[in-house]
Amino acid sequence: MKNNVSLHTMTRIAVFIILSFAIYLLLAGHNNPGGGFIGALMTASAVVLLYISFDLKTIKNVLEFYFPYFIGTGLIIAIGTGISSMIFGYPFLTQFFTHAHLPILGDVELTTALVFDIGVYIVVVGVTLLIITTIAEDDV
Amino acid sequence: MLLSLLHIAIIAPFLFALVIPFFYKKIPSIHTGWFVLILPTVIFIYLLTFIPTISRGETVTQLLPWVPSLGINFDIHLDGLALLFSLLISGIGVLVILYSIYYLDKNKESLHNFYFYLMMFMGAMLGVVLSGNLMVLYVFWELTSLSSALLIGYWYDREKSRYGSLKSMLVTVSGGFSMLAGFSLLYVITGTFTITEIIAQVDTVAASGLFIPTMILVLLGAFTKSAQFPFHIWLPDAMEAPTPVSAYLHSATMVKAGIYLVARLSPVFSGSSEWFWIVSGFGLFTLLWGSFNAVRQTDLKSILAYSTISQLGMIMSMLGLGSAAAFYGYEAGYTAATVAAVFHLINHSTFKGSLFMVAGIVDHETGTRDIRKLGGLMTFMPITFTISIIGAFSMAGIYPFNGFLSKEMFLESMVEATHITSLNMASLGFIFPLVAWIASVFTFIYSMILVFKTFTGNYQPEKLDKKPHEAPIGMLIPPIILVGLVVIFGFFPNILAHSIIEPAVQSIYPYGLTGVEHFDVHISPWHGFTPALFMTVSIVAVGVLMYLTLTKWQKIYTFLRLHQKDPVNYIYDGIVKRVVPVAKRVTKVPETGLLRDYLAYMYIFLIVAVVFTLYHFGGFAIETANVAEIPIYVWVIVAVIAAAALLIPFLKNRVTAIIATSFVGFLVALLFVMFRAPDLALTQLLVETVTTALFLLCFYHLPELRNEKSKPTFKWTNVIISIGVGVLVTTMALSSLALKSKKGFESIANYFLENAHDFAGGDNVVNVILVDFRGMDTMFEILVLGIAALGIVALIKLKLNGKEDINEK
Amino acid sequence: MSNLLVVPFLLPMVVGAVLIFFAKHHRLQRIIAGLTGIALFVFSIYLTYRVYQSPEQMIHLEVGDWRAPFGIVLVGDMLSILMVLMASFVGLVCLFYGFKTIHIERERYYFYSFFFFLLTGVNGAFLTGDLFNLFVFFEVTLISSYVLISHGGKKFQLRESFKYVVMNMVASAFFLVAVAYLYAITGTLNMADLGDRVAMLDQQGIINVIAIIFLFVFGAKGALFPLYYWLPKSYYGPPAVITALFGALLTKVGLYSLIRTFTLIFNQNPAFTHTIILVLAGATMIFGVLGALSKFDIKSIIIYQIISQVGFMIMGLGVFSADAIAGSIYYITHDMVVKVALFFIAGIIIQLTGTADIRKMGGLLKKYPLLGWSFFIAAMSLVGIPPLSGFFGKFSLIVSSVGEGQYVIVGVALVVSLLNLFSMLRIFMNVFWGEETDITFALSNEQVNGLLRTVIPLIAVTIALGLGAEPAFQYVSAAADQLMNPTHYIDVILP
Amino acid sequence: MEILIALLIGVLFSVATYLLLTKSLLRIVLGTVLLSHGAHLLILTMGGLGQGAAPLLGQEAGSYTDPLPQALILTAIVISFGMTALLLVLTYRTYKAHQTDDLDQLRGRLDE
Repeated sequence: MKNNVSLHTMTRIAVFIILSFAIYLLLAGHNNPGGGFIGALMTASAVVLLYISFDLKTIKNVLEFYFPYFIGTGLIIAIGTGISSMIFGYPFLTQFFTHAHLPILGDVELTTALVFDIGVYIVVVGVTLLIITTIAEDDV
Repeated sequence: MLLSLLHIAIIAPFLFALVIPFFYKKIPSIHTGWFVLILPTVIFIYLLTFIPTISRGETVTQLLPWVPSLGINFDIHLDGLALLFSLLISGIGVLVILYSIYYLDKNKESLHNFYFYLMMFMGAMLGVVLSGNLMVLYVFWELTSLSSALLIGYWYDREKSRYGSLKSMLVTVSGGFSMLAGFSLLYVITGTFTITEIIAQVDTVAASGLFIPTMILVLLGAFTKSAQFPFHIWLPDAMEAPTPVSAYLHSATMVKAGIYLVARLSPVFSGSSEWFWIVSGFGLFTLLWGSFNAVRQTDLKSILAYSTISQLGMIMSMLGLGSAAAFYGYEAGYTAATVAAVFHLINHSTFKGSLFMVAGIVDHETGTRDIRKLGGLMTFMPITFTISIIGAFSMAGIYPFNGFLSKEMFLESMVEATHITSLNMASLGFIFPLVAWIASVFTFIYSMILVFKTFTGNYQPEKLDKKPHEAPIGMLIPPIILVGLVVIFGFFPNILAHSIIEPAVQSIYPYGLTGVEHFDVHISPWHGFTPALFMTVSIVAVGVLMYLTLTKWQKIYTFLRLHQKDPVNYIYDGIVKRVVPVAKRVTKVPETGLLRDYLAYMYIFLIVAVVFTLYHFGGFAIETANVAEIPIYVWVIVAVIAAAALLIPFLKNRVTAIIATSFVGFLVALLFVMFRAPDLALTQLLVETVTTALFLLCFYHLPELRNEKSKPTFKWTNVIISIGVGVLVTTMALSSLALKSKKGFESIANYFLENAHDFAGGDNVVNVILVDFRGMDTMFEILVLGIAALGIVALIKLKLNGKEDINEK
Repeated sequence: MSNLLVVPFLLPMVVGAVLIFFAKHHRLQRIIAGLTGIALFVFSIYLTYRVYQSPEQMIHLEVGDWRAPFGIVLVGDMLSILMVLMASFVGLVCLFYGFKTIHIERERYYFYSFFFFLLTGVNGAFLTGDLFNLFVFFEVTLISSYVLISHGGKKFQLRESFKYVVMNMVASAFFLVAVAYLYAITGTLNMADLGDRVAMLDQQGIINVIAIIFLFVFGAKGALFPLYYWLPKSYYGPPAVITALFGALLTKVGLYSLIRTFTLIFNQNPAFTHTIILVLAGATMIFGVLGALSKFDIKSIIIYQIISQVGFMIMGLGVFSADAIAGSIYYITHDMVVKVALFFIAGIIIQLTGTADIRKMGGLLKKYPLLGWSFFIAAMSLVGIPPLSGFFGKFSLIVSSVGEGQYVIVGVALVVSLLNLFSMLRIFMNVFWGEETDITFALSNEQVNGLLRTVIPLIAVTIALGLGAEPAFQYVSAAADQLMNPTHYIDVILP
Repeated sequence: MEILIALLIGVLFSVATYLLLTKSLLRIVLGTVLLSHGAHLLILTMGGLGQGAAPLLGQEAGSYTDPLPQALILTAIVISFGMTALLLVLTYRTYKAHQTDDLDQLRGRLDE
């Protein structure tokens, strides 16, 4: 499949679309269906698509990610939002939100819950990709 | 509360035990025993100072809370009985340690172990007799069992030592456990573990419906410890311990702990005929059994072991008989039995202690204890011979030694027993003097065997490992002191009467007297021509006759099949031997190693328990009132899911099976859509996709599914369990829903709907719950995922070999 | 409000996550892990002190600032905080034993992360006051245990881990089922609220069935008869330190949950539900000890002793009086210490001799007296010989059972204790006594002493818990009183 | 509606149990998957089905379905995803190590 140009082109477009959708799902999750977990699975499926259409090694060279670190990072971000509220004297995991008027974007809701959800997102992306690549790599 | 000196006297041996290894290692040139000797000497002298106080009829009480929440307090109650025992423990302790210094070679033996155990034992034993609290008594009681077992197993590379150690531990600890139950019952009845307070509530105890079980449980503890039939079997095997230990624990002190307990708790229980009969009955039978079996033994220490059993039975029977005083008043002759018991207890410690030491000397100097190999040692070991003749004659009850006096008193009280009119004694009373007489004859015989088979007759040098000669003086001093006491007590028994025996008897009969009264104990060798005297004379006559004709009638043991081992041993060995095979069989049946079986047990338990509960309480209900109109497409989806699911077990192709399962998953996602759960539907869809991919990745190389070759019963059991589980889940679901609509608690979910927007800033309530209201769930849910992923990495990449725990670092 | 309550599970979680980054630096991992273990233990002592001194003897935290019963609430009452303290202690000791025994390859594959994640789950399960959150922490605990039990991937391990995982997944599914039923009926998940609402129901039939399902779920995790069959073999697989950790903590989480739910929520029909528990307690004791007697493998014997002791631990719950539950709590505390000590010693023996078969050993006492006596003390404590901690546990259970008239279980407990004694003496007499065999010892004296350094503190604790039983009993009695007065708990959480 | 779904849940549990009781590794794993489907559906059903709109407040509907069971299920789904993935790999490794997928041959002996 290495030289299948049309497949590769298609894949690139598809991956782009899927990734955009995934980011949308992540950000919109607080008010509409979606959220960190769903967004992450979408993202992961985009990457898996890459793996399938190109081959594992090529992609690994391009995306030099070490997925276990994703898990650690995501967990720490998620915990971090919980701990940050403790620093200000609130109970663990108290979430805050505020509405801000930003140029261009207009009224934007900023929530600490989103940061938490990003933590979730990173973990789940890491987990999914780690699982799939580990299993796939194991020479049978 | 400060520790009193008496507390320190109990604790000191334990603390001292801890430094013994230090002496052993750092000062190897001096026998460790010399250091050890100091402590019991000090304790003995200290205890002697209490004699004036105690003989005035006073008691010493020292309180020290330990675990008051459980009613366990380290209270010390020193009265006549406790003083008598503690003097025996420390006094004989001194002699035994002195003896052991010569008995155990400092270069060959693990002395640190030996003295460690011995000190632990001494502290524990002092604790038993000085404790005023039943539970503390129990604590020390178990410690004596433990240290005894360790001492028996001192030479642990010998098979027989281990056997004896295990046996003593199992027998005495099982008695201890039942005693624990008995004490717990006493606690429940009286609300206290303090012995004096329990005695004060004797009426409450007697009125309790639990009186008999309590008594029996407590007595089991006493009987196992004091080697009463049929629990005596551990004692002969305990002779595997070094001889100083046998002299100390297994004749003079520890085995008397049971006697002590019976005496101590007599005030609580002795008002019942059951107590009278059980204590004296077991005592008498043990007396008979022990003396009868002692005669057939060929090992010096075995003879002494059975002799000890028999003598313990004798003391026990006297205590039982003495309890009749609770019925008949204290001034009558019944208390004589108790006086005799206490007196004999002292005497037994002196003569039996010396005899054990003699046995040790003989063993030490000749290399054997087998009387078939011994004989004619008199000329080589004249001092030892003298010691043994005094000890044995005292044991046989021959004038003028102390054994004669107490034996005489024993016989007298046995005769007196026939005069009791109640307690069924009118018809059965004759048993007491009869058994006493027979047993005394056998006692006489084995006492003679002990001396004369060893020291007279033919000297058989070819059967001995080394040439015998007299023991070193250090080894002789302790038995000489003991037989010295035998003689002194024989001639001047009344030096003990007021100082020791009287207060001890008073402790056994705390109600017998008003504050100023005293038991008037006078022990005299001459009572006139009483039945007891005639009995003694006839015992000696018949005894001599039977000793001389020993070979003629000894075959009776073979005939009775007593020649190999004590028949009770068959029971013990049978049980111990069978425990492991039975355990194996019981364990093997359910533990098939097959996952299906283990799951089946779980499910069957679940189904049975649930069905039973439902049956017991009722509660099944079904709510059909608000059955909503079910749209046709829901019907279709449900039908397809059910059909797909039911198909899966029949599929042979693995990929088809996986796809069918995913199909169910996707349809469940569709159901989520129907039930207005968009987040769920989305998640389920994505998860199902990834899972399917993983399934195919992992199972691509697995073999095809097979038709399982199982018996029909296996399959049908599975089917029944499966249906049962399904029915259970559905039934409970319907019942819960019915109860829900009936009770109508408001769900906490409404709070989320009301507050999500205003206080959490989100409109997707499900997401708000996930990241805010119940953010903790989510945080740890992703942790689960993280662990799973890392675990998969570890599973696939980390492949160690070999067995666990071995060759790892 | 007290954010202190999150530390016992958050600290190990953070450290576990951080250690992912240092997976290949085993030295650094050990340093971080060791320091964390110490910090966690010290903090737990402080926390226990705080709870004990607090006016309610209970502190709680409404996570996310959402009031109960709507948000998740963490509750540190006397029982849960004691469990946290013990878990931290056991965890600390296991860590140091692990440093010396765990294969370097295991360390490179996130051993310490999994270790701390397991502690996260365990401590979280002890502290949460929310039933569904308890499920989540259960799963954290379980998945860590799945990974640890198969960690290393040896053939035997894989085979038995599979069974372990499947059995536990079934139990977990039923956990969800039971939560679903309870939610349907009561509309709440907060345990205090559940206790409150269940008490208001007049129809107890369905609640009792749900109680039975919870008994099934927690009983499966806590290794009750007949739900324990996954345990003996699967615990045999991993190295001694993991088995020790599991033996001390995993079953305890199940038992803790049983005690919690059956005092707080399912306390309406004790005559029925708690009698069933009592029957299971007796059966668990018996079958556990028979299993121990059937084996000649030292590790197996001690594994079966886990099961046998579980029976004692829930005996108090079955008897259901304040004293009896105090006995159970004390027993659980004692068992954690002794079980770990026994597994460590077994691990040392196996490493030392290269075999686990007690018939092949002998005379070890001569060369390794400290090892032998450590084992002896731990074994006697397990059996219940005074004045060690095990005695006071058994004693208080027996006295309270007698007080409640439960004579049968007392009889069973005493007979089983005797069999326990037999099984432990069998080890001692075969391994440490007897004639010396021609086994070559694979460890140097320094190594043995190094390993023993982790055992000695445990032995010291079992002695101290025995001699100093009074403060311990004051504590557990207060904890049991708290459990027997669920209204107090409910009032604190739902003012 | 609830009754129908409750029956479906019963079927799912039955089939799952049956699969778990077989001796094939793959069937058992499939059984655990069906078991979790059943449990998730049960939670949803226990919250009540069919009344109101999806719990998205932006829709401003009159009533919403119970959001809490949905959140619980989401958590449960994610957890069971992790569990299933781990179990799959464990199964795969067990098969590779033992070269059999038959639990009859994975019993092990009593005296190990």
